[in-house]
Amino acid sequence: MNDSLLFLIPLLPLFCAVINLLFGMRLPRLFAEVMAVTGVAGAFALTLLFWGHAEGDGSRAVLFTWLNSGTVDISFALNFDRLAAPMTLMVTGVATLIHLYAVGYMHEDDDYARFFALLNLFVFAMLAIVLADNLLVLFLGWEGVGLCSYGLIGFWYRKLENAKAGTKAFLVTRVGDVFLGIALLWLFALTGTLSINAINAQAAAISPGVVIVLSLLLLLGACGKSAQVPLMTWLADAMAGPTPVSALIHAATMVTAGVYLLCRFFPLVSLSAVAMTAITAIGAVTAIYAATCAMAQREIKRVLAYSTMSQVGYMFMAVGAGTVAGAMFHLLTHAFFKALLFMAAGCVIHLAGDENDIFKMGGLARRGPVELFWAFLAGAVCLAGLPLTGGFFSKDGILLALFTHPDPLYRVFWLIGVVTALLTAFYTFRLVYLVFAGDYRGTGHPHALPLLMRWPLWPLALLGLAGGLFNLPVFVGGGEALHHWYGTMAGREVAASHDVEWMLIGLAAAIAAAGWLAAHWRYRGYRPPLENPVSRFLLSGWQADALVDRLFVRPFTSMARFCSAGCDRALLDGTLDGLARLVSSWGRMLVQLTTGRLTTYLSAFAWGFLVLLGWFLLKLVNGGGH
Amino acid sequence: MSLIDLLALLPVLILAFGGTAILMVGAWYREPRPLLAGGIATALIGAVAAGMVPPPSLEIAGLFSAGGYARFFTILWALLAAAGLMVATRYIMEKRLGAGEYVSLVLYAAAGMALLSSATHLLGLFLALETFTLAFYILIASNRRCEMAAEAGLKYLLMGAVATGFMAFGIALIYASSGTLALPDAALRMTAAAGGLQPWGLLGWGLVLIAVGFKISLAPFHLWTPDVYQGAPAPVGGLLATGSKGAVVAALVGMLSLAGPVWHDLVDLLWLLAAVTMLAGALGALGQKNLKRLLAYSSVTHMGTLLVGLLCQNTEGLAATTFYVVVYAITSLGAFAVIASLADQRGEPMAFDEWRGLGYRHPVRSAVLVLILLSLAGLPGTAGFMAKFAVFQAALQSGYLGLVLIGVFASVVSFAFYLRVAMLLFQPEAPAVQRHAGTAPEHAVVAVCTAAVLVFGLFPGILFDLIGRLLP
Amino acid sequence: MSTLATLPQFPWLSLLVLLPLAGALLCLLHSGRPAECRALALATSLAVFGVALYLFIYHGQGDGRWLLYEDSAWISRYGIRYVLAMDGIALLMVLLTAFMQLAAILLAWRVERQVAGFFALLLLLEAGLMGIFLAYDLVFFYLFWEVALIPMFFLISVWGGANRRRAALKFFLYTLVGSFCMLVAMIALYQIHGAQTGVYTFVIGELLHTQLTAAQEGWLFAGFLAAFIVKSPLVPFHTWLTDALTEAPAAGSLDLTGLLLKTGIYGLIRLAFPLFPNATAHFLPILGVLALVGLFHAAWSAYHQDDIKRLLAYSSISHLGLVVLGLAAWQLTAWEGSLLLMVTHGITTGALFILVALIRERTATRSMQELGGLWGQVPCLAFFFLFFSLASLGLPGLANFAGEILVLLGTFRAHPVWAVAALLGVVFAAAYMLRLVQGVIWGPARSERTLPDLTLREWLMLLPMALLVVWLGLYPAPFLAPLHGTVAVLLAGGLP
Amino acid sequence: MMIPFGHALAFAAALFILGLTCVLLRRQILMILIGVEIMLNAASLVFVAASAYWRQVDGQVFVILLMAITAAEVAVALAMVVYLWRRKRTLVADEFNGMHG
Repeated sequence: MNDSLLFLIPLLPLFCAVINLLFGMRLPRLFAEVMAVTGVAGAFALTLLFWGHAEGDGSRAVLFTWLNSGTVDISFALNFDRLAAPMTLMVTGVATLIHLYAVGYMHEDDDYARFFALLNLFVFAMLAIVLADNLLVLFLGWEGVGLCSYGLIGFWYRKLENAKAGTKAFLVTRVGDVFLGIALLWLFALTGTLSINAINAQAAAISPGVVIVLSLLLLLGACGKSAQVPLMTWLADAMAGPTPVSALIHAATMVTAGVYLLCRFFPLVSLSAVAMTAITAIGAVTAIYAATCAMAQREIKRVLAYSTMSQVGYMFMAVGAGTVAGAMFHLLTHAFFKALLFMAAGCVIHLAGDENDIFKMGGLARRGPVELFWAFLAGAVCLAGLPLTGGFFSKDGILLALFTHPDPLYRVFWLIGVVTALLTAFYTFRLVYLVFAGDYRGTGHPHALPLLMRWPLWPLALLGLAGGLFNLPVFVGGGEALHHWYGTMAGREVAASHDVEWMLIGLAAAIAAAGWLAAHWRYRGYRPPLENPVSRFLLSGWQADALVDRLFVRPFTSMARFCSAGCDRALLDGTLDGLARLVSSWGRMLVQLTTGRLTTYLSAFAWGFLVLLGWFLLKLVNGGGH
Repeated sequence: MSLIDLLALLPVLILAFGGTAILMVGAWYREPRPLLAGGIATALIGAVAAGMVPPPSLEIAGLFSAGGYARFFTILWALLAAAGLMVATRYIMEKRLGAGEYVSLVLYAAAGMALLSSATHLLGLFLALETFTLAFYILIASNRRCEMAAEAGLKYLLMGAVATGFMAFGIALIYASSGTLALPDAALRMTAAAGGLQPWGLLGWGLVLIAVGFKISLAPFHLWTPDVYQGAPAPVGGLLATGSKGAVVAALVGMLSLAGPVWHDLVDLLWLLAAVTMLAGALGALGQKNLKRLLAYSSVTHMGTLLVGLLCQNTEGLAATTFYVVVYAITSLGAFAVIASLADQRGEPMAFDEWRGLGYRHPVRSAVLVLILLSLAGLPGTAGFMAKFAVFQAALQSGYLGLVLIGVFASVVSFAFYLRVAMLLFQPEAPAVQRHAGTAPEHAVVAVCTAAVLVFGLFPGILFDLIGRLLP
Repeated sequence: MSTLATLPQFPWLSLLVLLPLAGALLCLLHSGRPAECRALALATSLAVFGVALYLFIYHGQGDGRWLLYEDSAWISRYGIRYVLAMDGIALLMVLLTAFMQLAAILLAWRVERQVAGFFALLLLLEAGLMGIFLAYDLVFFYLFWEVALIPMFFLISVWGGANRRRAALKFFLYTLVGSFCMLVAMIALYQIHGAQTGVYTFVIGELLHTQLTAAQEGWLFAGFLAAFIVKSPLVPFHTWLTDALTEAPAAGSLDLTGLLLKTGIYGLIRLAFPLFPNATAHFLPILGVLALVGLFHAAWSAYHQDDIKRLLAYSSISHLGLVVLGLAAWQLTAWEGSLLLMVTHGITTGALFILVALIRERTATRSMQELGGLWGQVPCLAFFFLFFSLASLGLPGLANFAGEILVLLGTFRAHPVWAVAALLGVVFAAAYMLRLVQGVIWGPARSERTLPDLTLREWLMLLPMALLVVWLGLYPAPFLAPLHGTVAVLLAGGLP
Repeated sequence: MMIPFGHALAFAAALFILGLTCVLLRRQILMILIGVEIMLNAASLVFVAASAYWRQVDGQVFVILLMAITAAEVAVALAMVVYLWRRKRTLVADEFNGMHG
């Protein structure tokens, strides 16, 4: 097949998005829904169809020249290679399921056309990131997903808080984008190209100091999109959006774009040990930070949001530890189980009568269909890392990579990873107990669950639980399929003795069990939430919002006020007005001479005469001097 | 005086004798229309005579020139008189003034101005100046029912008399120091004069300058201007603003082109005068609430700018000044013609309140007034811009950067007050009352002036070429 | 001078200037019959657009020489000639002018007071703008430069908002001061050149190689700069713009921001830089810093506004800061980016001003505190608002981004710090733009009244702009093509 | 014998200043006019003296014409004075200050 047909993969969702945007409201609802699902499912099918193109060095497709000026020559070009292919498949696949789920989820909402258009547009933008051949196309997708995220978080725009959450998400991620933008400019200045492969190929020629800075810039860019410390504050608020959005954008795909970016530039980033350590450190800090926050959250989706940040932190640690395959492995399994958890959470919220607070739920295992409980539990055990689940294997791979890293500092990161795993298991089961165990504590009336909201959970549950098979480690009899698929792109070979591996697996299992037991002990019977400073601190995400407010937002607004009111109004306009007043006051003074009295006029005459005489005498004296 | 001289003087004679004839007829025959028509015809014939009848000699009795330059201004002032009469028709009839007297006075004034522009001798200069000044004394106060006109007449008269005193004494001193009244010599011989007398001559020129300063409203001799403009009826004001000033400047240009060196000694004084005048006019106009007073102050600025051109002491500057004078005369006349055409039984619209929103009642004339004001301000595309451009160009060439910058500042201020009037005219909230629709002659004058403003703005080459050929 | 001058050709360029002028006169002749005036104005601007489009298609390919050149004697006394010349940059600006004017005419459709005057002024403005972009003689240029001010002055002072008179005077006088400085510098240059070569001329191309001392060049350059910086406007000379844009009637704001501001930058490119290359070289760093200061200052100030029109005014200043930054980088890519950004900014911000006017027509307010929830009430309008806001904040794939990224790519090579700073400015652009969007289209609806959504006329204005924004964002090549040669020549210190 | 030219000039200058002083200090219209006459006479004096000094007739011609003009001017001025008196019953110059500013 022609390589340029690859463009159909991203363009199909785009086409459906545009159709829905333009005509969605005029066409029957069914048509819009079918359009939306078809766009994504079609992309999924196409990805499968084109799978073979990814092997070897992958395939490149050029559509047309985008920008052309001087030495700048940037095209719309796609690169479908071994790194991109699984990601594409995951994005389109998960998106298809979520779209189906969304059809059910939105069936009472009248604004469905905008919703599906944005959702499809998002898939397009995400695919642009994944498939981008050059940084500018990647940037297009990068900003595009930000836009869709903005539009979808604020989807229910009538509540201003939702719109504000969307704005916040856009702005905070845009801060990250600036760093990515700087990296883009710098890379272009250094290499004269924006093609990612070309840049990676030339990376070795760049001086080490610059590589460190470039890597850190890319890292900061990734932090923005992936909600890593310090640009993490937006993700929890982003839960204001509809649940399918949270599942697709804020769990499975967009937030992992940062990880994907770092993997894409792994040949560049891995040149600098400092940068790699920084990536790991960011991941570690975020992982533990988010895990602590998740323990105190009261809203079900916020718990999941913090857990997402925490898990993405693991992926960063994986990249930092040098294993792209490990990072992508966790990325994939996480996408499955986290999407599952969100979708299940959406069902839970439906059943609880649009109640978000887990302390006002309980007993849902009996109130709702039992399959929901099992689906949620499947996601939860993956998240908690119970042995043999997909999450268990992928997380364990990362911990192994950290443990075996030659740099002793990575042991600290490993320790953080282990502690985080414990916390994760704890808050996951806290969630399960509070939602499903005991008696119902809320007052809401359950909505009926449409069929379309229920059955997409199963494929995901299956993928999540069995996700380990994708990259099953050798020592448990697996073939490390993913690792081999990536080949040269997989990063560092993580090698350890089987003893160490078994020891770590045992530890992981023990930790997961410990977390479960702790949660079991604490939450088996319902107890009201703790009200102490620590829990408030954790609930507010370590007061990060307040800190940002004080450090950035308030100085910015007062700067804005100064520029507008102080500088422009008072200083510049004041000066101008002052000048105008000054000139007209001269005018008034002069006009006062015109008194209307003849004697004044005559004396003016005389003054003029006197000046003449004076000048004349001066002339005479000077003339005499010569 | 020989026949040749008389023939050379023909245009002026037509104006003067025509005026006298109309005065006589008017004593018996009081119907204004024919008298005015006769006056207009006389002025036009005078203009035609100046244009068509070639002078047998270029010099008249050693007092006046009959060269191209003189003839050009003779035509201009005669046409101006005709226009002035056309604009004045309704005024005369409504106020029941003596048409004969009015017409003859305007024609006399035109004759005086024509003579002044062609004077080559201090005696001729003095006589011509007095001729039209006397006519104006009467014209300004011609409406006996108007309080302001009387006051304006008094002010102009007394100030004018004092100026005459300065003028006469100045000329006397020049004569004393140089021994001649003929123009190039009076100035040229001064440098060669016996040491003791030279300063007297210079003082004499200074005194003449003061008198001239009064006539063309240079600061600080300008204070009468707003009062007189306001008090004089618009048709007279139009003549006063254009002809009386223009003729003096034309005479100055003629004098300068003949007698350059003396100005050398006066340069610093003229520099100061020009600067002060430009500023005083512009700033004075800024706070005005009366259009005629505003025009008065604006004329002060313009005269300051003219002086800059005169200061340049080269053909470039003189050509620029001449161009400026012509353009200013036409533009200014247009402004006064618009005012006169709007006058009705309430009088002329003067106070800003009367102008507010007038653009919606009389769109064409208001638009024309805006165009004229913009030309006065110096908007490119209008004649006023080319005039300013020429003067600034000449001044920069002569190295008067300081004056140019002052002129620029004055221009900015000018734009401010002209535009305020323009805004006033088209201010939507308060539509003004309906004013007079104007008569055909008034419209004709306005139309001609407007056309001239545009033509000389877009194709100034016509006028420049003419001036280039005429300058002595 | 180009050899093209000798070839007989149809005077397309004169037509571009004279057509709107004739249209204006015709409008005045039909005063009192609004319908005819509207039709006349529309027909005229359509014709102008047709001519511009024709030139773009058939004369748009060039290797840096003049695409079209008309020359005839005018005021021979001062060596002033009637020269109209079009290079790639001028072509682009002409096209933009013709396009925006169509939108402006459509936007002015609903003006009820003094229709003939309004349309006549709009067309006069168009003639002036065309002249500015095409004139190739200093005095001829100056003529249009000033003449374009007059219609804008009256548009603001007669049809404007509550503080219109103050704003109009401020606009006029402020720019006038700059223009006069330029005039003096022009004359001085003319004389210096004349004294050196004996050829007294105002034709730009001939003045190009005047030998100037450093001091002379500095002062003359300063004179030109005064005019162009005020017009651009660079901070701190920008306060006239915020007032003027806020008070101007809708179509006036559109022309002011979309076109009139561009004349300042165009003047820099066409006159100031080529005429004074050494002074330019010295001044570029300062220009860059000024541009950056403006970019940030305006972005911050924009965040503090409540009046959406004023906010957009500041956003214009901020964008133009980026344009000037690109010029200051003196780099082919950056220049082309700047020029592209001039066009795209004209369209996006112009469209936003149109939308503000439409919102104002419907809700009678421009205050963000009183607005909100328009998405629910007028979805199509709100969609366009969102769309153009996103384009304005530089979303990739839409028009502004293409220009911005070229500016940044080019600037980074020459001045990395500038480019990084400018990128930071992008965050602030997002901040004020999103605040605007949030305040206007999101949130609960502010009135129970049902508001009418876009009419056909409004669709006609907005849809072409939107399509163009997408086109320019994805495939700006046709618009960059005429620039390549011209910009290369200009950067080398010459003129075509 | 001739009076030295310098003396004549000095005297005329003094006369001129006197006339000017009169113009400036007096408030009555008539007195101002008289002051002007004195100034003009000073001019005449210079003309006559200079005419004698340069042995020319031009100056004397000027004086004659000056007289004529003065007469005309006075005629107009007196008519004006009468007219003003009728209007306002005063001849103090400063009383006529209806227009100013």
